[in-house]
Amino acid sequence: MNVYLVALLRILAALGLMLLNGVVLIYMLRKVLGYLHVRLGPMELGPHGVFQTLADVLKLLTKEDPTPTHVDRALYFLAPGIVFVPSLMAYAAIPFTGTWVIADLELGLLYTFAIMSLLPLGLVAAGWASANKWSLIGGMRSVAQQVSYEVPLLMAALPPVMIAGSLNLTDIARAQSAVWFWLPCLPAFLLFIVAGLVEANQTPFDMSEAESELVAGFATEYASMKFGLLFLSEFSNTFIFSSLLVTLFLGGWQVPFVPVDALGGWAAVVFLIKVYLVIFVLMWIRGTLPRVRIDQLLAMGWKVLLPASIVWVMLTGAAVKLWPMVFGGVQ
Amino acid sequence: MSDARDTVAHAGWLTADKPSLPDEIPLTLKRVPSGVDEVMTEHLVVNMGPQHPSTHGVLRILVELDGEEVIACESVVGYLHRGIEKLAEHRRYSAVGTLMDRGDYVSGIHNEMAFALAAEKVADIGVPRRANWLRVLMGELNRIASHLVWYGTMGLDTGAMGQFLYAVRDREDLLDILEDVTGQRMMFNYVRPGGVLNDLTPRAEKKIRAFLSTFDAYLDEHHALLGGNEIFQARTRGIGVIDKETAIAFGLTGANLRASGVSFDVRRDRPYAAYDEMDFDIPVAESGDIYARYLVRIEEMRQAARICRQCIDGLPEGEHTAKVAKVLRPPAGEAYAAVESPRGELGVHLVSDGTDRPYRMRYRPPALFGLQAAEAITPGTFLADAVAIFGSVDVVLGEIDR
Amino acid sequence: MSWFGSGILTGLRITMRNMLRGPITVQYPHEKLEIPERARWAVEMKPDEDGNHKCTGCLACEKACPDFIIKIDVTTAEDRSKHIDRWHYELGACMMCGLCVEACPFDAIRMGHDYELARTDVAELQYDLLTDVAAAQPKRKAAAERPAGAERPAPVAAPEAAAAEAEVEPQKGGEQS
Amino acid sequence: MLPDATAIASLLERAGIVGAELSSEGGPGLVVRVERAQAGAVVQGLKDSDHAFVFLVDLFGIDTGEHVDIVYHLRSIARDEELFVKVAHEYGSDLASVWETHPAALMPERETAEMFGLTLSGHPNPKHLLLTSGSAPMLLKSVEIRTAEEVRNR
Repeated sequence: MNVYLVALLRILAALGLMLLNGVVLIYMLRKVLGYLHVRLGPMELGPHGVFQTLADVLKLLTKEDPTPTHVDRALYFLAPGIVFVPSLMAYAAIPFTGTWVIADLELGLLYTFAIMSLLPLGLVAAGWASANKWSLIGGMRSVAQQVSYEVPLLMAALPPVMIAGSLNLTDIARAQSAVWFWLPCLPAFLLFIVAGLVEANQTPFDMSEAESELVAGFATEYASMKFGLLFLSEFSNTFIFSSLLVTLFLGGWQVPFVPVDALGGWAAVVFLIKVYLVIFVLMWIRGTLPRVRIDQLLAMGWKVLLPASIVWVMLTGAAVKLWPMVFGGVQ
Repeated sequence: MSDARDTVAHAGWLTADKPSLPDEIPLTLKRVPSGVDEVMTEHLVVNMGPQHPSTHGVLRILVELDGEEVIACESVVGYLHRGIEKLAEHRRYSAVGTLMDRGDYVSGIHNEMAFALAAEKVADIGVPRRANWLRVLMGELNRIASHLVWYGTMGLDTGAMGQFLYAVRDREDLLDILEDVTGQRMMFNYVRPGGVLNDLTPRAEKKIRAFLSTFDAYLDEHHALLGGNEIFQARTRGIGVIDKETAIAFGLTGANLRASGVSFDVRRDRPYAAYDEMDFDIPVAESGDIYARYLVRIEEMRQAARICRQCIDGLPEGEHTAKVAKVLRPPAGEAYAAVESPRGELGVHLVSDGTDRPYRMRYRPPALFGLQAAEAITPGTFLADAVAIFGSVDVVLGEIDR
Repeated sequence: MSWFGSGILTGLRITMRNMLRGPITVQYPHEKLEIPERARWAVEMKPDEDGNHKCTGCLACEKACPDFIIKIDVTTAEDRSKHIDRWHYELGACMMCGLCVEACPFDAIRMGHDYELARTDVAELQYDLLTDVAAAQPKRKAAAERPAGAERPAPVAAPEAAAAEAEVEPQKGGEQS
Repeated sequence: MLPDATAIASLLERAGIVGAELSSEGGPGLVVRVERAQAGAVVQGLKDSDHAFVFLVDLFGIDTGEHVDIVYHLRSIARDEELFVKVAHEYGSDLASVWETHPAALMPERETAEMFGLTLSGHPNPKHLLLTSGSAPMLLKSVEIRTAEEVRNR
């Protein structure tokens, strides 16, 4: 088949996956938060309100899109794209099964992190261009928190890489056929969850939106589909973070006591179930916890998470090197 | 810009009213040196409110920010001003209760009670014992409802969401009870000079007992969910400290004053209705921070439930209202009556000139004094703290603006 | 409560417990709650057994209303019989305090239980409860049936007297009977 | 509760206040009526005295028809006593701020000044509190609001 056609199909697949994911995740968020808060969530449109999100997408698409007077026009229109495109690109390296991956990159993990680190650029652009003080504070906060937490996040992702000996996400998932890495790398697992919550802008650390303080943060001045893109990319980031967590620590598409490739296409279902369970936990956290303060967040990042992750990387490195020496090449 | 007065002038505010600026920097707007002025940074003046997710109604707070730090803040109120004090001068004594309800709309029973007590003092009306007990019962149920709203919005201010819905769920039961007895859910018009409007219904009594049997467990759950949370503690312990002297100087009352270590409660120190017959504790905390105010209010809810239990078990027989003339014409005189509303000492200073309408009714809004104190202690904290501080002193704009 | 993080986990447990308790929502247009007996909504006429209104046009409610939203136009004929031209009520400004119902000496009005009072047209928020009807003759029976303890039963012979009494009642002090 | 009138009288005398009238008949409690010029000194003196009236419960005005009475409602936490200080002000006259003695007076003073048409002196932030600037002093008896008929016919 034509190589360009395949590439195009893959891009379309990623786009479709992202949009579908957004729709499903928004519905899921509403339902999960609803039930957590002893209420029902959307109920009117379709059975149990399943078409509510579609209706909202339609609403966002058809809404009037006013542009505030003093915005920096170029950036204002560009910013949702700057936010949206990286979170779309990040889908590329995620292995849904051993073979189903949009682009099986040798440096998949590095690629994903590199792409995700473009996000704050879009957020600060949105905050700056909106000519709104709340947006500006929100944008600044997002840069501060994402820059400080990228290092702990990477550090926390290193132990699985060291054990698996590869930066390819498929290889890392495959390496967990014996034991899922969350158990041997428990501290790294927890650090990754915390840092990932910050990176994905999730509730105890959703500083840049911080509804009760900053109205809606960087998204305050956005309306209609521009807001939709910001919103969608946020859900997509949550999905990517959860996929990374599953791939790095929770065995990827594998099921315990089943050979790695025995499931075939069903492995993708297993993977998605795992990811959605992680997302459910994130929503559960979101429905429960208060928000930390920005200075506490940054202090925690630099003073606790970074040293802890460095120490753990050193310990893992030592263990990975010492293990074959002691037990004679089990690895 | 150099100081807080410039904040105001910068925003173009003061000039309309007063051409000249005061020379001295106000105590309430004290300036905290930032240390970055040499690099020509500019402070950000933001308007929090009147439409902002966390200003509890239509409060507007003018905040000068240095990065995330609050340099000065000034609250602007009056958006909800309806002139209750003036309107009361044109209403019969029986109709003023409807205005009082709309003052502090979260705890209407207390507002009505304050006015009814003042009117009874002026007109020298005796109240039947059952009416007093009913007032206490309804007042304490209303206090729980009001504190639950405070608890919920305090969580929202710090970013949590779940506990607000749980608090509202419990408040719903209370509003059902109040609706059953009084006829409406918030604008009760229930406590009248001379007694109360209606007696308890059997259905309401059953509901109250059912509520009280489960409330303590739910309250423990509420407390564990928010107060036990480490993040909430990190956000509130040692933040927004109002020390004893400041609290007294700014006229704080109620839970805010008691959280600063002053044990003053109108219910105990100036007993009204049937509070001298009740057995309850007054929680007092020493630290004066947000967490102390939180703990005091949680404990007050527990004590309120305890008082309700005593009321419902020992409700005396008798009339629920004294025989009062349809059109009340108290003799000329003056009276001050105060109740312990959920926000503090809610006083009504009533002047009668012998006609059927009050000559002057002064409504002492406890939340106004809380707002002043919050405004005074906020500079020097972070923006997120400012939200929590203004939430913690429990401002209700209906009461502040009247 | 000893180690860091236990409060967070307790909180997560509590939210999960509440989730398992199930929703408490009432899906309003499809399900409706029962309205308590004493609930106060819009003012409406309270008919007697024969379906006739009981309003005598004494204007006690008009004087009692703190919002001045009740306006009753009454014409008195030669033989002192009364005719109610219109009994005007402004729902949009009513705060449903119930003072008019308490003031009525003939039990002629009540607070309704219909709470779906939204209208699509502002003009519909004020309407006449009665138009162009003869005022009812005051009945002692109805006056005696009024709930005990609310006010003293009104010993009235004529509607004017009731109105006058409501207006000039002197206040003598606490033990007024 | 009700402080001893003679003790308060001697206390005021020691503080150098002359012409203070004390009465507790027909009022909300013990009422001390003083001259306008002495209001600040009286409030300060009461705060510094051994009765320690450190708590300003409320500050408001009453339009008596001839003048505006400004009422300082003071409370002593230590002795559990309450006191009302009344000061007569001419219409449109100057209300001297007591915020340095009682910071609690900051907002009530602004409100009282605008509601009774007084000017505020010595106040750090003498703006309107509740009304928009240019509104009539609402709580003066001479300021009319709509009558019942006007409301009905609006």
